[in-house]
Amino acid sequence: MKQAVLELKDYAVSFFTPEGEVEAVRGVDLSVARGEILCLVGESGCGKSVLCKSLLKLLPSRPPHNATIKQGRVLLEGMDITHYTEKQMRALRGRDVSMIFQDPMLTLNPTIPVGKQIIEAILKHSDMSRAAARERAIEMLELVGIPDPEQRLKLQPHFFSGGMRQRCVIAIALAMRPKLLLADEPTTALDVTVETQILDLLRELRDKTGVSIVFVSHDLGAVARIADRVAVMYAGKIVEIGTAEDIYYRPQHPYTWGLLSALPVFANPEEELYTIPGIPPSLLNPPPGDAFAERNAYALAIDYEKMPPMMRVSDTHYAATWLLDPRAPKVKPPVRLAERSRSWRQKE
Amino acid sequence: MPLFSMAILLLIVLGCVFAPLLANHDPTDFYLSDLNRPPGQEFRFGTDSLGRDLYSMMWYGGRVSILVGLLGASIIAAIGIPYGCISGVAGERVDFILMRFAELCGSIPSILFVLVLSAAFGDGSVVSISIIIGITGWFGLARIVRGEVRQIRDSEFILYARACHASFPYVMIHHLVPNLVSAIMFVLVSSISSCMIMESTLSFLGLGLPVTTISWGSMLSLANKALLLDTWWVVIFPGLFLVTTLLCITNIAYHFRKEGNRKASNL
Amino acid sequence: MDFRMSDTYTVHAVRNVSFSIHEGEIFGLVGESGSGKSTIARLFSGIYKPTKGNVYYEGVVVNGEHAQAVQQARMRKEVQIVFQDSTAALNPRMTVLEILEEPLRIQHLRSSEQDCRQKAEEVLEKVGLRASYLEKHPSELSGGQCQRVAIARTLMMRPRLIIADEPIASMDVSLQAQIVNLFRELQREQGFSMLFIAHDLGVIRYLSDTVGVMLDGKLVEIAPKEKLFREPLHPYTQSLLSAMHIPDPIVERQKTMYRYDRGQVLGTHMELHDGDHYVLCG
Amino acid sequence: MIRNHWFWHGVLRRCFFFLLVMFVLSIVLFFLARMAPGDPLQSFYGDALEMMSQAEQDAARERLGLDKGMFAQYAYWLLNSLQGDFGISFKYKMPVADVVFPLLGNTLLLGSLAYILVFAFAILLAVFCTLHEEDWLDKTICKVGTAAYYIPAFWLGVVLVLIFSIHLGWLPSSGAYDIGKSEDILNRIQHLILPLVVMIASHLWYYAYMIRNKLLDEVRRDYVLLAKSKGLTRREVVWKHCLRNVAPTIVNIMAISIPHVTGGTIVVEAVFNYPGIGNLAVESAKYHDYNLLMVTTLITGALVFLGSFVAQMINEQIDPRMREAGVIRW
Amino acid sequence: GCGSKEAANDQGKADMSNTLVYAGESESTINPLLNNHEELPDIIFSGLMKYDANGKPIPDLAESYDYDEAANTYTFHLRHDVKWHDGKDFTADDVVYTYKELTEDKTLASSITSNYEDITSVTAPDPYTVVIALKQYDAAMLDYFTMGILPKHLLEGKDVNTDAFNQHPIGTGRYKFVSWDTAGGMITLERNADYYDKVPNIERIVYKTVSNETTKAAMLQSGEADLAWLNSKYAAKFRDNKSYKTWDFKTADYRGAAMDMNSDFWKKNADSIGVLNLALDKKAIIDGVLEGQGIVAYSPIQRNPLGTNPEADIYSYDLDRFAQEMEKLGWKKGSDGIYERNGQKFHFRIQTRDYEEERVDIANLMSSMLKKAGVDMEVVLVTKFDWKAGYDGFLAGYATQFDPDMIYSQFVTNASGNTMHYSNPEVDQALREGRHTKDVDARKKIYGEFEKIYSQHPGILLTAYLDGNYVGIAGIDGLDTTRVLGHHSVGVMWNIENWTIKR
Ligand SMILES: Nc1ncnc2c1ncn2[C@@H]1O[C@H](COP(=O)(O)OP(=O)(O)OP(=O)(O)O)[C@@H](O)[C@H]1O
Ligand SMILES: Nc1ncnc2c1ncn2[C@@H]1O[C@H](COP(=O)(O)OP(=O)(O)OP(=O)(O)O)[C@@H](O)[C@H]1O
Ligand SMILES: [Mg+2]
Ligand SMILES: [Mg+2]
Repeated sequence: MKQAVLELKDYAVSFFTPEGEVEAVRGVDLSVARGEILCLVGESGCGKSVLCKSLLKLLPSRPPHNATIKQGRVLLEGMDITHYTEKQMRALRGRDVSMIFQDPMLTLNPTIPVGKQIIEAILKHSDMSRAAARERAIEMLELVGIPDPEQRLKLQPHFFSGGMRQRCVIAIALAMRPKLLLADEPTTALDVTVETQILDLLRELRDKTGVSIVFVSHDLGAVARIADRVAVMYAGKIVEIGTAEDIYYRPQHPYTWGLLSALPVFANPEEELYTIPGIPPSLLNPPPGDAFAERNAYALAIDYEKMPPMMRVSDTHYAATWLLDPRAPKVKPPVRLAERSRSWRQKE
Repeated sequence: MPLFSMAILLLIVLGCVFAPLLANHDPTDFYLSDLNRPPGQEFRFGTDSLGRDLYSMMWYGGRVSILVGLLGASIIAAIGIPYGCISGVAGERVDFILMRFAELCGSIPSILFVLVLSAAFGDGSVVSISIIIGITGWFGLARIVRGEVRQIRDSEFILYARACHASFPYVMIHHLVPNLVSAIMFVLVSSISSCMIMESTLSFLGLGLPVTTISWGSMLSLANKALLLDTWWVVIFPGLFLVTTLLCITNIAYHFRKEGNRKASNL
Repeated sequence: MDFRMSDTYTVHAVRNVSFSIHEGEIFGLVGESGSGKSTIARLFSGIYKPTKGNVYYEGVVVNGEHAQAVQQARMRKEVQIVFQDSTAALNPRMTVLEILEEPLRIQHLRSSEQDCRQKAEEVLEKVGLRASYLEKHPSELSGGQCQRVAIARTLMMRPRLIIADEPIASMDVSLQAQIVNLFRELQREQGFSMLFIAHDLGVIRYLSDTVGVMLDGKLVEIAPKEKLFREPLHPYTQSLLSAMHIPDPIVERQKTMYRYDRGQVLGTHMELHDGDHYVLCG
Repeated sequence: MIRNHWFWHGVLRRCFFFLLVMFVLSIVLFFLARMAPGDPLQSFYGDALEMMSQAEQDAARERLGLDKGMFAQYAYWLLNSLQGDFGISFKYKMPVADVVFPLLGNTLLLGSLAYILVFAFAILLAVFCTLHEEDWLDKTICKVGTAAYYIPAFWLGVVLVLIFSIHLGWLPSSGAYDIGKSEDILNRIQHLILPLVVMIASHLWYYAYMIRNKLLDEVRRDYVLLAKSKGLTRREVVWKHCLRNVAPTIVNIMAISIPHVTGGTIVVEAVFNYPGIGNLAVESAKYHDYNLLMVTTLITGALVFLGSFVAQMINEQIDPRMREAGVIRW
Repeated sequence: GCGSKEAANDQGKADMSNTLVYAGESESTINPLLNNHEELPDIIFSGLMKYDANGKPIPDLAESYDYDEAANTYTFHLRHDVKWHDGKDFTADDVVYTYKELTEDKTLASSITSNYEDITSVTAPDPYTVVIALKQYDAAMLDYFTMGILPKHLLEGKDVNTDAFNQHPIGTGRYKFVSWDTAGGMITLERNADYYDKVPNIERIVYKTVSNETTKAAMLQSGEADLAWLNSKYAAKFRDNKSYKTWDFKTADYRGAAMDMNSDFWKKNADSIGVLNLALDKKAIIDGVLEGQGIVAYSPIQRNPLGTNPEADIYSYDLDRFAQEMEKLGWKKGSDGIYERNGQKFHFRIQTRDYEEERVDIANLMSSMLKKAGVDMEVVLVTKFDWKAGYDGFLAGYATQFDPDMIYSQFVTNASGNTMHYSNPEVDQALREGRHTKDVDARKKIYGEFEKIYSQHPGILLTAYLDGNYVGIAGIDGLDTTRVLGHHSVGVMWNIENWTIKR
């Protein structure tokens, strides 16, 4: 296996709020290899954004939102950055690790010309001259596929369409050739055609620059297009991780089943869409056992008591469910899901 | 809960309401044998250079000042908020005209307004002076309200109300104002103070309340004289009461403005 | 529909759009971002006034000089709108009860405290929320719950037409499924018509009866769902369908998106292709 | 090019409106001033008015141009003013321009310095509070600032004079400069320190607090995250990004504050016996010195309107979104 | 103003050692015709006559004068050595011009013109002789001839009211006007080296225009001014301080509530003004407000050598007597403790100018004392007196420091300064007689009689005569307190040529 760019070991992040401790990330083990695109999927509020932001230490660290890394370690290219100070982190941000956020309308500063926002990122980490930085910025805009970069450099984000704005954000993120790009739902606010373009762009950039990407999304369709590996998160934990094929064709965790079943793409209009029953657990006082147990049709008694460990399915594929325990009764994935997988492959 | 502020404010307000019970001297009387007495047994806050008992004046003066402050600020709010809301939601042209009008009024010296208005309601009562102060003081608030309204006027909850054909007053009362309050609270509260101070300035200029009406503002203007006479108590007490009262009001107002769950700073 | 942006230039947000929504029909509207979908939704709900052309409700003009007040008033009551960002569509200073009462209050239909409360409880139950939510503020609710409240609010008025402007765009898969189910259920139960705007073609295909495709302020294609998905005619529609994601890594990775050339795709007039399939040509 | 063209178009349009507004203001003032009770002849003649016979009074009125109908008077005033003749001041018995212009410089100096300093400090303070949001530092500044803001200006002025001129003897208590030192900048600054401190103290927090609140909203926006993820420091983010975005608000606040700050000079001029047009404006209103009143007020009015036009133009340059008008018609 | 720049440069070089910085009131014009009770016109201009230490008129611009009793004409023989500050010669034409202006210009914004009503003609038979003819003998006329003379060559044909001359005066007096720096709030004067009489010691006077009493005191304390007139409370602060000197001048300046006899209230109730004196503890007011710097007032010419008739002092503080008298007059106390008569409350409103603290304090104290006795005197602060606004009176201050005839214009029916519309035939009679009598003893008797008559039916509720407290740095010498000063303690500079200053 290639060397890991990012490695998380038993990583946990909590918010110490006046109401109590919110355990947003609860013991995550993860590694991202060089040039790999890892997708994080999971429903809203499961801790995907917190995970990404905490890696860059961008979470609010003052009361009343004390975010702290409760346990675990973060290794960036083998270097332990868990306890880096704000100053040390600043040196990393943008140079080694970059981040893209969900809404390009909101993440670009509306009053500053796009070019300046890129140049700023470049100048922060190198002692290039302003002119050289400008050249670099133009180069970056070209790279992300913006026509006429020289003219557009001077324009404020207001004059760009949504897709172009997101390209600009990507250009900013990649301006210093970081090793790791954290993309937190970068396409959710865009329409399908633009989304596809951005996805392809990210893939292409990975190929060209060798950047590793952590791609967060809850759109399983988009993930399918871009992912090398997929990690499914639920209530602050990774419940299943594997290559894209593993997750889409051989899902093991009941939650993954639920997610895939709920997709409307091939649903029969005559029947209801499948929904996962119940609501996600509060992370303020997470249940002791498997957080998904309550919504899980296949829950075992032990699910309510003890958290399932990561169980190996194959070399690349792990899932945290007691169903994989040798002692557990054998359950088949939902019929519908199985049928659907079959039908996809037929189409192919 | 700002219990401390509430307690102090309550004390002051009760003191003013029950001024006749608390006061141990006639606030309008001149005790000519006791000029410039420092605070002591008989004159608890001392006397000024004409022998007036500051302690008694304080409670009676508070009545007038607090009344003028609250009444004036209410009038300012009652004019400024709807005006700002109308201007904020109006089209470009109407907005332009309304704002230029407010600026026009704002650039005319308030003294002139007061002269004209006091001829209209010139009975020199507390209420009429509050009205005058209110009428001449709403322009700034209107502009700030307008700015805030512009930010929220295209919010979807307002669009929904519009889609249901809600009238402008409805939208203003149910949607605009509640969402404005925290943004303009400081301006509102500070207009209480500016009303109180305006009253004192006006009295001092002979345009306000009759000299025999005591207010904190008129007591403050005594400070001017007292400073050179080394009678610190004449200087300190009215200022202390005024600032304390205003701080308490501010504190309490801030508590009740229902700061919508503010998300965490990204900084 | 034009937007005047200062005096300097005008945005033609929507041009020459005509379509109709039939009784009990779900009309799905898809299109590029910024193509004018929301503008159409707002035109329908009376928030914007068209600069040209007319909006008809049950065959009667409801805008401009010839509008009939009675019909307009009826439309106000019977057309309800649901927005994309449900948290923004609910006044953060109001409780759920107040929010639900609002349409009644505005239309002066609010009878008694008791009735209202009861009605609100009923409606909440329909969208799957407990009565205990009545006293809560939107900030205490999750996104999905907020959207349910927004939908409940429309139901307070017995709507004949619901305009849903990307009501599920900001949700995750399982929530989307819940809301889509809810819409479908309610629509079946109450028989209202619906204009459903979405980006996700999967949802459109699942939910709607007729689909309209928009590009640059124009409707480029209207067809019954099956026809459109089977046989897209307009290049943009084709491109859109080709971009539709399929949750299958192998298929997805190999699929290439059909790119269209903007200059060529826009036409000037709608043409009937066959039966009820219209496409922009010219 | 096109932008430039529209820019000048905007300037021209605003100039036109400016003139229109000044015209309206002059009308309003003219009639308002004459509605105020009191006889302008009294200002001119003082107690001598009493002994004048009716015929003499009428003659005097005629000479002062007070006999004609109001509209005629206004037309007369307007015609003369357009030629630069603003009439004579009744109280000072000399041409208004001679009364006002020597003092204008003083007030402009005091006012503009105070204005600049108030906003410079307000921004500094606001940024500082934002960087330390909810810290004890921020909280203390908020409390102290509010308390300071509530202290009446005239009261503070007197206290400062007592301390710094009388007891310590460090700074002069009054005037704009010492005898024969009108050109001496240091001397002028010395005289400006106390007035400026009072002006700043009595305005600073109001604006600092408004800007602080705007900034606090701003640092909750998402672009802050992007900026930080580029590696910018907190301070850089606030100074380079957030502040720029609240600039339109600050500029607006600055425009609104012009009458507020010029109003502040009135009190300060009185307390520090600083010769300026603030006092003049009040006097002219009190003494029915119509011509003087018109000029002093029109100057303030012009500042207010210019300020607000400039603010709009600046904002449109800073933020292109400002050019858009809302579309929902009410 | 113009000229201030060069002046400033000059001053920048000059040292301040022989300069007096005087903190005075704010000024709008310097013209003896327009503002007759201020310091500056007095030292920049000079009149035909001037006052000596005791307030007696003696020749000034005139070397001597003759009076022709039969023809009622004064003939002034002018000095030949007088030059205007601009170097032009002073001649009889200037005098003629000035008096013509004063007597013939009906638009003149001056309150003293009625003093000159008796003048029938002013002529100049030769450049150094002026003949002024009167209708009849006027005892005060010599006093009035102290009025400063204006230069004809600068003013003829111009509007004296508004000419720029008023801000750039050229006179014949002891000090020359140098510059008026409005932006700096100061007027600079320089001694007139060509003065025909004693040239002053102090080289330069800087008159700072200050609008506020506190500021004057503060300036004195911080060393920004050398001399100022302060109110008694502020002056008291400087008394024990070795670096300051205090001069307490007597003044003829009284304070009292003058009633407007034309008001509805006093038309009906004029008989009840005098009795109010009984309810006023004037001594307490003087001690309270004035730190004892003043005397109880009972007559409007009490500080005048021809006045002060003790028989006129008929009211002393006595509340019992007050009650009795009120009953006699038919007043009954109402339920609120305020007297009523014929269904009307004893309530009247007096306007009080706000710019002088002592006035306001005195008015307030009077009001409070009357209130206790059952009379409601409402005090309304105003910026300037408004005679048409329907007040029942005003807080008056007036001084008769020179000839007692100065009160003529106040008390004679329809006279120019009779703002209270006082009218009493006996008073008219007495004052006319006093004006036209020559013999001093006879006049003293007449004015004594006036005081008695007047005190029976006063129009002014007199309260106190104020003393004039001047405070200056210890290095100032030469102020002479023999002179009784006028309204607002004006006249302190009467012997300014003798003053010296050492820093
Ligand atoms: N500042 C905060 N204070 C307290 N709790 C927080 C804070 N920010 C996030 N959380 C909690 O952390 C959990 C994870 O949030 P996060 O934003 O990572 O979810 P997410 O997976 O990114 O969801 P989405 O798909 O909606 O973006 C949530 O339950 C949320 O309530
Ligand atoms: N308030 C407005 N003022 C000016 N232009 C506007 C306004 N709202 C929308 N527009 C413009 O009108 C066009 C159509 O916008 P609309 O919001 O209807 O698009 P949309 O299809 O709903 O896009 P999305 O999918 O992003 O919601 C866009 O070009 C937009 O810039
Ligand atoms: Mg997220
Ligand atoms: Mg939209």
